Amino acid sequence: MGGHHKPTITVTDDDSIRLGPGWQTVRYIGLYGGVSLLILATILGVISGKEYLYFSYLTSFIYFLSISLGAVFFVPIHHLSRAGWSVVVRRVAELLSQNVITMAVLFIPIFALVVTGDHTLFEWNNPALWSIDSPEYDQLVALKFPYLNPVFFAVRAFIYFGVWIAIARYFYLRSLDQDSNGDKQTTLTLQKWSSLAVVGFAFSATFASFDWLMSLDPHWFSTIFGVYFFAGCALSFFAFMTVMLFLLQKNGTMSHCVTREHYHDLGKYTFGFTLFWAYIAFSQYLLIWYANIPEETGWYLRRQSNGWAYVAIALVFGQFFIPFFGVMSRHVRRNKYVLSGWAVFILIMHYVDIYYIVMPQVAGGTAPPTFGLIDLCCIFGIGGLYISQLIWFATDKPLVPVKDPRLSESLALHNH
Amino acid sequence: MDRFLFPRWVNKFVPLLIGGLLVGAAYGGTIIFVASSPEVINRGYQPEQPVPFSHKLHAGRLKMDCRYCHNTVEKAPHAAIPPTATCGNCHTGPDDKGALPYAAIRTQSVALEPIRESLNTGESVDWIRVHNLPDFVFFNHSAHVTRGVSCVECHGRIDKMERVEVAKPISMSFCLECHRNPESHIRPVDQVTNLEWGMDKTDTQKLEIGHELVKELNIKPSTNCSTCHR
Amino acid sequence: MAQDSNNSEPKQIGLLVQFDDPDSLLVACDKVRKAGYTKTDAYTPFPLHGIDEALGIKPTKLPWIVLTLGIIGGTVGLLLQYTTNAEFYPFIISAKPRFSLPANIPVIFELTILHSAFAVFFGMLLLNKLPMFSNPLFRVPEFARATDDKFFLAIDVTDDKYKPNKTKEMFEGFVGQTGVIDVFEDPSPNELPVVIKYIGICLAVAAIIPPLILWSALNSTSGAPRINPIRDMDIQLRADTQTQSTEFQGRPSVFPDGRAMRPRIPGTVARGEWTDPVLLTGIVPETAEKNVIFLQDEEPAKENAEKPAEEPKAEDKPAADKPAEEKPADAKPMDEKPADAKPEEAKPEEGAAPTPPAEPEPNWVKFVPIEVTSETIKRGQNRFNIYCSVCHGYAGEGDGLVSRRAFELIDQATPGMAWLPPTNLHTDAVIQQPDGKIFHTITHGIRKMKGYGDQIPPEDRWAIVTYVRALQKTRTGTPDEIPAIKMKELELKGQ
Amino acid sequence: MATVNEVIDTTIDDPGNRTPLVIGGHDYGSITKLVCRINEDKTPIGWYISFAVAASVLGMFFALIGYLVYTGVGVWGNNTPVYWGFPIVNFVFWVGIGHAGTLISAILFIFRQNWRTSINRFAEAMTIFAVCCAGIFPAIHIGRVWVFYWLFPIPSLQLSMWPNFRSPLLWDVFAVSTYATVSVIFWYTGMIPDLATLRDRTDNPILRVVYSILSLGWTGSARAWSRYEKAYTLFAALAAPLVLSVHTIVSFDFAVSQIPGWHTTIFPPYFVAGAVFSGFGMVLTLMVPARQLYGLHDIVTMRHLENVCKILLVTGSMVGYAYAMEFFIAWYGGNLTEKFAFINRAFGPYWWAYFIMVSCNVISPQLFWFKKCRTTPWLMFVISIFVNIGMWFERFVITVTSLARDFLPSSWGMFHPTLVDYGMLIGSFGLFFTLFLLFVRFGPIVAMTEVKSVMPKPYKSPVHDEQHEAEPAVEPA
Repeated sequence: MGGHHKPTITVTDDDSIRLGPGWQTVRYIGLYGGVSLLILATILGVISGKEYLYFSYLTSFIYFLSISLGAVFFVPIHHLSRAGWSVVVRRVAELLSQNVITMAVLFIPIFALVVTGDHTLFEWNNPALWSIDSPEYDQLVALKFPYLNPVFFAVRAFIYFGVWIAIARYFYLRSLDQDSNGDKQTTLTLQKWSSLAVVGFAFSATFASFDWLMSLDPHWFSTIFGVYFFAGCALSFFAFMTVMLFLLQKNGTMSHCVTREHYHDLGKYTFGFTLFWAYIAFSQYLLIWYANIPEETGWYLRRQSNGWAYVAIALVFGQFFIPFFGVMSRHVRRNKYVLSGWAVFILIMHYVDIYYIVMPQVAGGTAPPTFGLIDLCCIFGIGGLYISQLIWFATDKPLVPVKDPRLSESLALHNH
Repeated sequence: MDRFLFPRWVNKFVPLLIGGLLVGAAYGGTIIFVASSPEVINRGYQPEQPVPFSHKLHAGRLKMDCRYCHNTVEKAPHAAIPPTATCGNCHTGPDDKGALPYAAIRTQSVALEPIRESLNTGESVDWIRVHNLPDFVFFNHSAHVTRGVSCVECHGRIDKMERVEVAKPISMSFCLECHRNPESHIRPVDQVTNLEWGMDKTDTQKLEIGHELVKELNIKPSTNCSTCHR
Repeated sequence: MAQDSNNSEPKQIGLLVQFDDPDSLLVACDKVRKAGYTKTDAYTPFPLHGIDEALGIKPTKLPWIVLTLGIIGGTVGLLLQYTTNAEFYPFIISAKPRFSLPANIPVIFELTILHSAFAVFFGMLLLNKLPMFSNPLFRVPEFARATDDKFFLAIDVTDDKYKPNKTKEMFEGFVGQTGVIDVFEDPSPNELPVVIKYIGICLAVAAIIPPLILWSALNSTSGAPRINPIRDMDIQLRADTQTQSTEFQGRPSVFPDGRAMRPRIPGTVARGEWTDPVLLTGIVPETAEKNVIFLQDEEPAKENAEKPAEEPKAEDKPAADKPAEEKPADAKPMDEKPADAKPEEAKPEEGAAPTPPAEPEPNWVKFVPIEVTSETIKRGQNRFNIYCSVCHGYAGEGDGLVSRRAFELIDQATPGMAWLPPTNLHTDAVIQQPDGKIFHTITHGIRKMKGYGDQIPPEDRWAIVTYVRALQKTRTGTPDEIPAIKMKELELKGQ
Repeated sequence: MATVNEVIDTTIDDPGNRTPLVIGGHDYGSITKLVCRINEDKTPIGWYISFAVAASVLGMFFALIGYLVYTGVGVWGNNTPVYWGFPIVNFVFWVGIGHAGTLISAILFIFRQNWRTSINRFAEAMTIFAVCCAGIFPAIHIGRVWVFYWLFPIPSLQLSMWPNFRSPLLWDVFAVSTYATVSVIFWYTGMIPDLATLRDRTDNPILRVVYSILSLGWTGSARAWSRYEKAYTLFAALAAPLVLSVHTIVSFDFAVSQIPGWHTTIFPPYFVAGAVFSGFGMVLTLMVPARQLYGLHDIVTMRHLENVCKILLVTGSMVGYAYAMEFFIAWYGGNLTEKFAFINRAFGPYWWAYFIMVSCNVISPQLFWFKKCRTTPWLMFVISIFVNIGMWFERFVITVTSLARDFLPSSWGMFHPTLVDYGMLIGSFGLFFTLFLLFVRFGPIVAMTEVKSVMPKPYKSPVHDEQHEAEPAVEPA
């Protein structure tokens, strides 16, 4: 938008920018449903083998965490780039980012597992692998002991959540402050801190992905893995935002201030990150496939045998080709119904993506892909809690930063 | 306003020019493509030899076997250009006393003078090599001749040439064609020097024979670079 | 404003109105569209947003062109790699399959982009009808600022709604207009200059020449060697078989005498090439102590000799040339030890008749000193047909094609003919010769025949001897010499 | 014409109001004059001097290429085991520089960063000239330059042979040539309206014919603009992934192999970030003096420079992130040769190159955290030079240290560049600057039309009230 467009537009009075009361019902359904589903999952896990439960829980946990991490990244980037178009949707992103707190709570089971020395989930947590006298001694794991040990793992988890919660809370609370006092200086202050926040996010998200995903196979390594994880975070975040805005508008919230122009932009980002994800995923695959070094290809080999090849192909098409052609058209991106449909599709594929990273490690990589009640319980259990907490955060808060100095620019957004 | 303005016809001329350039590019490409083809470049070398040796007479009419002269062809990579001594089997001249020690044909022929001189002096006749591969290509005659690849495959109907010329487009693609489909290019090993073999057979029959021979002789031509470029 | 030319009735083709600011133009455009004009256009120094709606310009088809060409580009990339690497030039390298998608994606991607970009560029030009160098608007002096800071709205006189005065009035009434200008037709010639046509014809005619040259090159021979534009490594610094090592690229030759390789030193035997002298001479050395002498080659080695030249003992040589010697030898001592698989030419087992040699005669080998099988005889036949049949004829009757040709020439009174009829191998004289003697003849020649020792390796010479014997047997043999089992086979065949 | 030195500090942020992208109270006409002046006024003596220097360096470059072609690649220091010496380093260096232009025109366009309009033309030209320099090195590195065409899939009946499409070096051929082609037509498409402006302003008949032909008869018709803008958007959409792919594929040249220090999966995005970093470094190197010399302060404001500095900071930090990841994974992966390769980079015989690289690439741009540094032209010029040096050394470190110390200690060796190596490195700058100076002299170095479309409205419109009608209202989705 050029500097010569300066219409002053504000959120009109007849536009509701707060959650309707109906959402509270959803909140409680989510909360109680979520808790009971998780309990059900635990029971099922105890019956059918806890290893599958752990992996399934981790998959769902990472899935929802990645959406919130996308938000933790988006909010500072919004400030850093002095973006205008996204002001109107920024509060929704801020609320999403609050859910890292929820995810921190949901991390406790995993944390507990590692700290108590359980090694069903993280193979490296087995002391037999480190001690040179043991018959199971694994030199590579022993080499990595300074990094892959339960204490340092726990410390790092604290740091990651600390960084994320700090970023999420700081930007959210200052933004809420601005809602009441309308201080322009707030925008400048947030812009200043955003750069540090992005740096902090980059390293914490990278190492979190190393800790929680890459170290599932303690032999495997890939320098690009952090970027790969980040691509998934951003993609799922934009898709989730689209769906959320659609649902909010469907229930009469923000119906005037969020226009098809904003959907267009969200669509562009969804499209862009679909490409970016494919680019990173392809780069990682190609380099490992081409060099064909056993310690690296093993990871992909496991994911191409025992029926996992179908999941891989599903990802290639579902996470790239189909949405690529689906969201390519400008007309699709400008139609919120169609775009939200695609966003849901992308969110499902993002689950498949995480599933493809985590689940092949079950039973040392010999298990074929399965999808059962435990998985469903984990997804909807964590998902229910995620949604209910999101509603809880959003209750009684304006869903648009009403006094942001760039709000009128965002409201007047016009793609050309 | 005295500024330069293009006249109206330029608007007609520009599409013509663009079309012409496109056609010209296609034309030029085709010409270069055809001109660089082995059929044009590699064939047709027919140098004049110091002695007008006629393969048509010797190999054709007199039905002398190729190996009578090129006698290393079955054992060596190189199909030797025969020493003058081989010519001397029939074309010796008088010895220093003027007597003719051996049975000989055309002892007074002017054309054969270089042969007699060579026999007397021991200096080689400077034959000009007709089929000459680049130095980075290694072709082994014995490997081919003893596996049923006839002389005619690469050299053409030498027995019909008064003066030898390069009759086949010997290029890498030419070699590869045969290495990829040996069936259609081989014949029974004892018929290798029979340049007329197969004239009475259809292509299908020859192909059948080829398939059998490939099996029988276990022919698996390699197309690896190092097969020819060592 | 008006055209300042003195052309006879310049034809008006349009009307222009000039604005100083874009907003006024947008309003005017809107009005013109609402008034129902369709053949309108605006000219601005930069793209104005909102003008598409104001003028009613429809969205362009360009994205569809680009998508189509992009898909074509990707397909071309895929097929290019598949056909070239998996079909035309199949080749396994670095353990990658002939065709593997991951490795082919980069090129597919690049070609998709390349084709799409061409589609964007040329599609845009084509849709805009560019390049168009001559435009009547360029004749309007004020219009030069359409690319600078002025904004124009134009209307074509062929528009249905166009009324000369009304339209002009409407234009003059626009808010913010700074001039209304008539646009006249370009008076310059519209016909292509003749010279261009002639150039075109000349080029077309000239285009016939290269194909003609190619055609003649295809159908003619040349004394000049193969054309190779890039002769990088065609000629390398090395000595090939039968080449001279003359000066090359300013470097001295390998050996002063110009040879690329050294001849063997006389009297030496290469490692692994020692052969039983009997095999090489056909003579049983009675005087065993003289064995070594035959190795000493008095003559310089012939070029490319691939074996030590086998010479008979020095004392034998003159004897061999004496015509008298060929008569004696009576018996036909064929020793066929392992005569299992024998065709009909098989000889019966027969005690080797000891031949008392004439005094000057060397001690000829009476039997072939190599293992004789049907393969040997076949080999002998093959070699015989190559080397001997040219004079002696395929049947050994001394009527080879070369001989016949020689007599033809003699009949034609060709000068310089010194030809004698070759020996008929079926004469008793030959039949009675010991094997060693025949071998010797092949090696060194006899009377007017030159020796073939340099051309034929000793094993082959012995094989020829066996074949000569077989040939002779076809004339002297009797049916009862055929083994019973072979006879049966022949009977079965109906012979 | 407005005064050039009107004091507006464009670097001060007012969140409610966007800083104007053009200052100095310009109107459309004065922008045209400001830019066309460079082409139309008398050429300054400084240009001639620079051109003479650049052209003589270029002459040396061509002479050296001639010498190389005549003699063979032995004139370089390339040896066993360092088969890839300066030529590849220079190639990757120049390709990297060639990333900024397309990035500015495409990716910043997609992100609606309108400040790009003042510098994009400039940067695109730089891109193309850098790609020219880059293209020369692989071409001469093949030794037999005259068979360069073998790299392209041209049918030949002689060999019936085709390039090996599984080789990353061939992908490079496709990537770089596609990139060069697309960049040129993208650049040219952007110039068409500006060339039309030059055409309409000049009275010199020769220049007029040249500009007429180059501008293809552009009139600025609204219908043409409509398609033109769509084309430009499409170009941007195509060029953005393309620009990523180019350096990605260059990184594949290294990363698909198994040489320690090369086979690292982060190479693709890391190379791209490095390329953008070096490209923007070069943009700054060229823009700071050009802005000064040609008085472009009103169009290329301090805000523009500050933005470039910020991009340098971001990409420099991304490169730093990649260095850190490489080091961490080299340890974490547990592969001894890999670990050694990285330790060797930092503390081996080429430690100096590594420390030049780190200090120039990661440390020096950190100065841009301070606003003072982002707004002081001479300082950013100095840092941009450091960035150029650092990025050259990055390629040197990657190429040479890994080759010099591979798996087998018995095959270790050192690389000693020859005078020809140095000469060619310097010579390539001659080519770059010669082309660049020619462009500055004869081409429109600022995209006038684009600047006009993003500048503040210079006029009080007489139909202001009616404007809202024409402007489509914000429509609810």
